Amino acid sequence: MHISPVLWQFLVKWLHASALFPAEASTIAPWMDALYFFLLAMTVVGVILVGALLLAFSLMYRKEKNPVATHIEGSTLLEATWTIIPLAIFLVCFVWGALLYFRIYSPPVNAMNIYVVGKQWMWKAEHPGGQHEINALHVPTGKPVQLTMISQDVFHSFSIPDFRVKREVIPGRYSTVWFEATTPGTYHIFCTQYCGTQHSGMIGEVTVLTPDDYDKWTKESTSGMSLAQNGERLFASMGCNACHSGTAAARGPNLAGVYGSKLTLTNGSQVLVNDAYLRDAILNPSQHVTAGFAPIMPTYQGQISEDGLIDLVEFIKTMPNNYRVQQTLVTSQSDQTTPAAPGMVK
Amino acid sequence: MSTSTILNLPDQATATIPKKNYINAEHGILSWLLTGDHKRIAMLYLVSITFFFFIGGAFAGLIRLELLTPQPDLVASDTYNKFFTMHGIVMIFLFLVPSVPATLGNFLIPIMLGAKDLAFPKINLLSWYLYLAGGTLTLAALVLGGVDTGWTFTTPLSTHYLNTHVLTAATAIFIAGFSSIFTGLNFIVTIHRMRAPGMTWFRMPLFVWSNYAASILMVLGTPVLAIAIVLVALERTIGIGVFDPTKGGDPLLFQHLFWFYSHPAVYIMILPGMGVISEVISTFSRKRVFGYTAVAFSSVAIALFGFFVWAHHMFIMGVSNYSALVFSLLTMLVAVPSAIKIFNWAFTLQKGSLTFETPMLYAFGFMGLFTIGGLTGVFLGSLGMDIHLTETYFIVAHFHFVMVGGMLMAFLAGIHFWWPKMTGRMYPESLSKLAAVVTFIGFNLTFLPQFILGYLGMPRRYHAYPPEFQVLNVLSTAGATVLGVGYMLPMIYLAWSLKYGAIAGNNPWQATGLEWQIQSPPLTENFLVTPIMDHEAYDYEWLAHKTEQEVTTVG
Amino acid sequence: MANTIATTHPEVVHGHHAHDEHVVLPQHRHHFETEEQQREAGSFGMWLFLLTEIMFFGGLFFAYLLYRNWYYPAFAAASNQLSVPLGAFNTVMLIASGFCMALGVWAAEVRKKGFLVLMLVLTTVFGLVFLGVKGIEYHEKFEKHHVPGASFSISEFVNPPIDAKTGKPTEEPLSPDMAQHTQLFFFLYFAMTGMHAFHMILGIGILVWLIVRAQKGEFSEGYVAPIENFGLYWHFVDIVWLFLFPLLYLINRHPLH
Amino acid sequence: MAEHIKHHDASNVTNPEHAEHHIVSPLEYCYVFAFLLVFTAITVVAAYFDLGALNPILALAIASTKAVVVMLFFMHVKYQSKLIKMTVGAGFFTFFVLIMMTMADYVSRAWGTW
Ligand code: HEA
Ligand code: HEA
Ligand code: CUA
Ligand SMILES: [Cu+2]
Repeated sequence: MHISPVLWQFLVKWLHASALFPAEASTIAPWMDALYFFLLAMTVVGVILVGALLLAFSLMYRKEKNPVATHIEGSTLLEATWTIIPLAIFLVCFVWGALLYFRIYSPPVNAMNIYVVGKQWMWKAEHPGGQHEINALHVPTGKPVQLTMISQDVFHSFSIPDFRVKREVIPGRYSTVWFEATTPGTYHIFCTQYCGTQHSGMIGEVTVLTPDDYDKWTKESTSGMSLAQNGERLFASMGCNACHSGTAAARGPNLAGVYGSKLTLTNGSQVLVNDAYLRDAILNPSQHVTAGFAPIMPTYQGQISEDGLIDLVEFIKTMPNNYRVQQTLVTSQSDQTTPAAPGMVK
Repeated sequence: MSTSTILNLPDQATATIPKKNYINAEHGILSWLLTGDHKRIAMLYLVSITFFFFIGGAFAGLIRLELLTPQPDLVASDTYNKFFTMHGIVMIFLFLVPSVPATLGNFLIPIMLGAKDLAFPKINLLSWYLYLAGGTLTLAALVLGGVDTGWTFTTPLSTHYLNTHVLTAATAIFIAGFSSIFTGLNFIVTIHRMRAPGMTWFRMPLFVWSNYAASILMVLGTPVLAIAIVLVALERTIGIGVFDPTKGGDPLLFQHLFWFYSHPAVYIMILPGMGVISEVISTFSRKRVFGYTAVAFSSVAIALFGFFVWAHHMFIMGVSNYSALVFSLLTMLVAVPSAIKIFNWAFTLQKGSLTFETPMLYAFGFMGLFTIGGLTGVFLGSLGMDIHLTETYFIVAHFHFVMVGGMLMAFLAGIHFWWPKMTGRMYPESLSKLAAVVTFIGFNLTFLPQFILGYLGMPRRYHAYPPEFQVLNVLSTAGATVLGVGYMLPMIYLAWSLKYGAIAGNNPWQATGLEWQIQSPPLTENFLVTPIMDHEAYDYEWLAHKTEQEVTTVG
Repeated sequence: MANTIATTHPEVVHGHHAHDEHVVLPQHRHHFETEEQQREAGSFGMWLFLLTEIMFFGGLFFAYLLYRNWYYPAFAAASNQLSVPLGAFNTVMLIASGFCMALGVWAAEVRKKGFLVLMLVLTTVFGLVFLGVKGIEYHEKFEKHHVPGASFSISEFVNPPIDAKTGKPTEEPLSPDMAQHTQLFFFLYFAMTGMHAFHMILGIGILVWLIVRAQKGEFSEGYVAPIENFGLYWHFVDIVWLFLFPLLYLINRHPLH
Repeated sequence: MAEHIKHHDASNVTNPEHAEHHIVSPLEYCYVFAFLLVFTAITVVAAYFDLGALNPILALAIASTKAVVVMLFFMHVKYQSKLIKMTVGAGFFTFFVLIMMTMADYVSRAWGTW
């Protein structure tokens, strides 16, 4: 925060120490808190105003002092005052809140992506480098982190109060949230959407590490295979490579470099290829037929888990050319460790 | 007459309860169960909603008891989930929605309009039976093993993942919904068609206005809840897929339909309470409500705008960000009419001649607590803030402030205010003042800590929580105990007063409403002669004049 | 207020005089000042009830709108499974039934007892024919495994039957994932027409009761409120069908090649 | 009917929501009946022509016209008090709020995150 950092720090630290206030552990937290203090001030002023009116009138006009009431019809001026002033204040709340909402829900382009799968009743985090965590999440300080989240069953909600971020984890649809942690330490992860019996057990810890520690952690906890490598294996074993072979005669469109591009579909509409699009195109291919191709792709609904889909999406995302695809076609030995594709995180 | 009260009771030595009144007009249990008299139906409702309030309250007690410690030690987690689900369902659908309209509204609206009954007495009775059927089914769901969906029935959780008695509870709500549709319908027709000669729209008491606004919401909103519930039931039984993402359905569609009702429902809950506050404030300041038309129209404005903001319950749940923006803006607009009301009530006190009987104390409680509750609603309506606060105890605190601090206080204000009219007897004043104060203190102790808990991030519907939240939770539980005592007291002394209370006479508060000009308890047909309204509502000069004349003619 | 027929209404014996100034027919409820007030209250109440019905069907209509936009090909193909001739025939039946109902209201207003009874009977008959045809249609869906649920089959949409004359499929084949969504169409079809049929069955129940009362001459002496109000209900049910017919049977129909 | 109109109640006449009871003639009903049948025929026939985006629009327009006619005449709305007209209006208004505002969410979801 720019407004008098010293005072702010003092206030927040003091409140936090007396357990009235959560830690400010992300870049967004001070912004959220500023709005909070504004709203709090509005409430305090409002309540004091109403309270003072009640108290003053009660003292001044109680029956002992004012035995006979004086008739007053009303006052347009006063009505207008207490229509317009609250309205103006509320509109400020709206604009301020909307700006904050923009910030929290539009990840910066350079954010590193981590996938989160929610299911009754655990969180699974999947780092692109292949690190898997359950009910835990390791992130570095000073780097924007985007979470791409999906639920395997019901609505969950991924919440880190100390970062002031939260987003619903929806069945059948990716949702995203981002943050940039500032202070190393461990913080709560809660599932805040009621999701059945063990809802209150669907908790975890996010561990914020300095960049160096984070590097160390990624090296130590890698499973040996990146998500994209898992995806590649799936790509071959599900037979995707038969059609999406990248050759001129292929029956399916070439997937290399497709991520982030604009596609024209058979029905003439243009779409941006992002994670959500890729996932949907695998599950409901007939609604996403690229122009020039026949709707022959079978649906994979119910055949791939959300984790598998994430692997595939990550594979397609990081596929610069069709070299690996052709390799898999030739050797069909996709399960051997392969050198990581360039551009992949760790 | 003491200078600190307007209470004006007849001479207790000679006073009697009128020989003929609606209570003793007929005898026997059947004469109650088959009655068409709106006043008797109101009493039936009063008894039944009180019963359900204590059921809901018992669950609240169990919730707070479990949350005394961070560990999940009192009950298993699915039992806890059933607790808050039953607490929510019972409190909302079986207590708060029917509370003021079905008891006080039923009793008073025809009288305030100068009519002999509601337009459709049989439908009114039917409403009560539907309510009872809904209540019985809820109890059945409870006895059979409970439900654990939460009162919001979120799909696909409720449709595919829970094997508790969702269907029973859903049917219960469906039926109770029709009870409230019929109540609303009855009120609207009565208000349009049954007004006494001279009772123009702008001579109606504000209580009638706010019930009218609430009725519109009941009639137009509740059917959407009904269809949403039918779809949930079909999804559960035959797996139709409208809410099932694996079959191409959209689970959020349910929430759109649910909140299309349930947001207006919160105004169904608060508006009649606001009506009570208007009556009480006016009576105890001996003045017409400041800005009568503004207060009347703000009720209608709340009802109208109430239909445009439902998606503020879904801000982070996957609605498009654009529509979140629109709904947030509209949420800010809907908050304004409530502010208008609060300030008009406050200025009603100005230059009044105030006394502080129990109903007035509750009304003051309402104003303070509703202001806090309402303004914290603005926190939630502010998009960015809602991200952090949604689904935490902040929300729990918000809605208890408006529903318990606001509406329940208003309900108690109304019950005390009209108790002499309904029963012919006064409640004991000092005990009731004590109860009001205890309730106020207990309430704040219970729910203020929850705001802090919410900002700290404690999620709602949690059976166990991290130990650092314990202190505030202990405070909250302690408060709930005090609050429980505060609610038990009226139960006891009101029952006591039925037999031993002072005889109230026609108009103990010297209030202006038509209901105060007839005997207490009223006759079955309310008025011997159809009244002719020739003055504004809250015209204390008219009342003084009338009293003077009565004194001269009698004396 | 010229009229001064003293009341002998059983419920107002405890002699208050408010009623003495008004005509009191036997069906006049004591809490209304005038019979006219009662009639207007009744019809207003009925209208409010219809409002709730609009909102009730509104939820279903919205679900239809949403999924039709999402899964247009599936909805088009599934809609083509419905028989337009049967649907159109049923539309005519309902319109005829509504027409008879309207005439029935008129008959009651001008106090023609015989005609009223006849019209009510015709209304019922047309309504029953509608339900019968609906039953036939439901039965066909059942045979073709188009009832959503475990036995639902998408084979007809994935491999449409070949037209003997042209040698081409009668329909564009759907891919399996899209074909799955025909189930949503059929569910909405059953939910909407089922809810509609349910209202009709209720209505026919009431009609039978009204016929019996009309036969006794209860509605041909100036007391027409029940007939009028039931008419409102019946026409409302018609209106729902007027939308269901194009939405379910026609809107997705593309000219067959 | 005609009989009790002359016992018009003074207290009720002051009620602006009151309208005279109007009896619609059978002939009028016959016109309406014919109108509905003709429009049913049109809508069925129109469905077999490929009009592109106009197909659903036309079908809904015809359905709405028919519904309005039924309401105005069979249901006597044309001869009812303002109150009843407003009631009908309120119903459709709320219905449109439900449809439009919900649809707004679904439509704008496709616009991307922001
Ligand atoms: C009686 C019930 C009631 C009432 C009246 C309200 C009133 C309001 N509510 Fe509340 N609400 C609930 C019951 C109620 N609510 C419930 C039960 C839930 C949770 C449901 C669940 O998930 O289980 C909820 C949840 C809820 C949410 C969703 C949160 C979430 O899930 O993320 C939101 C968001 O916008 C919200 C907002 C509001 C607003 C803006 C008002 C406004 O109408 C408030 C207006 C009032 C005022 C603003 C106070 C008066 C103003 C003044 C005196 C002016 C003061 C002076 C100055 C401005 C200086 N409420
Ligand atoms: C009208 C509505 C209403 C009312 C009056 C109340 C009243 C109270 N509520 Fe409730 N509450 C809701 C509506 C209401 N609530 C809703 C809608 C939810 C959300 C549910 C959901 O998430 O789905 C909720 C949820 C809710 C929670 C959150 C649970 C969770 O998320 O995990 C809590 C926790 O403190 C709580 C507490 C209380 C308390 C202490 C009271 C007190 O005011 C109650 C005081 C009354 C008494 C204490 C009764 C006195 C009677 C006795 C003492 C007799 C005892 C008898 C026996 C024990 C046999 N409520
Ligand atoms: Cu997952 Cu709560
Ligand atoms: Cu709301």
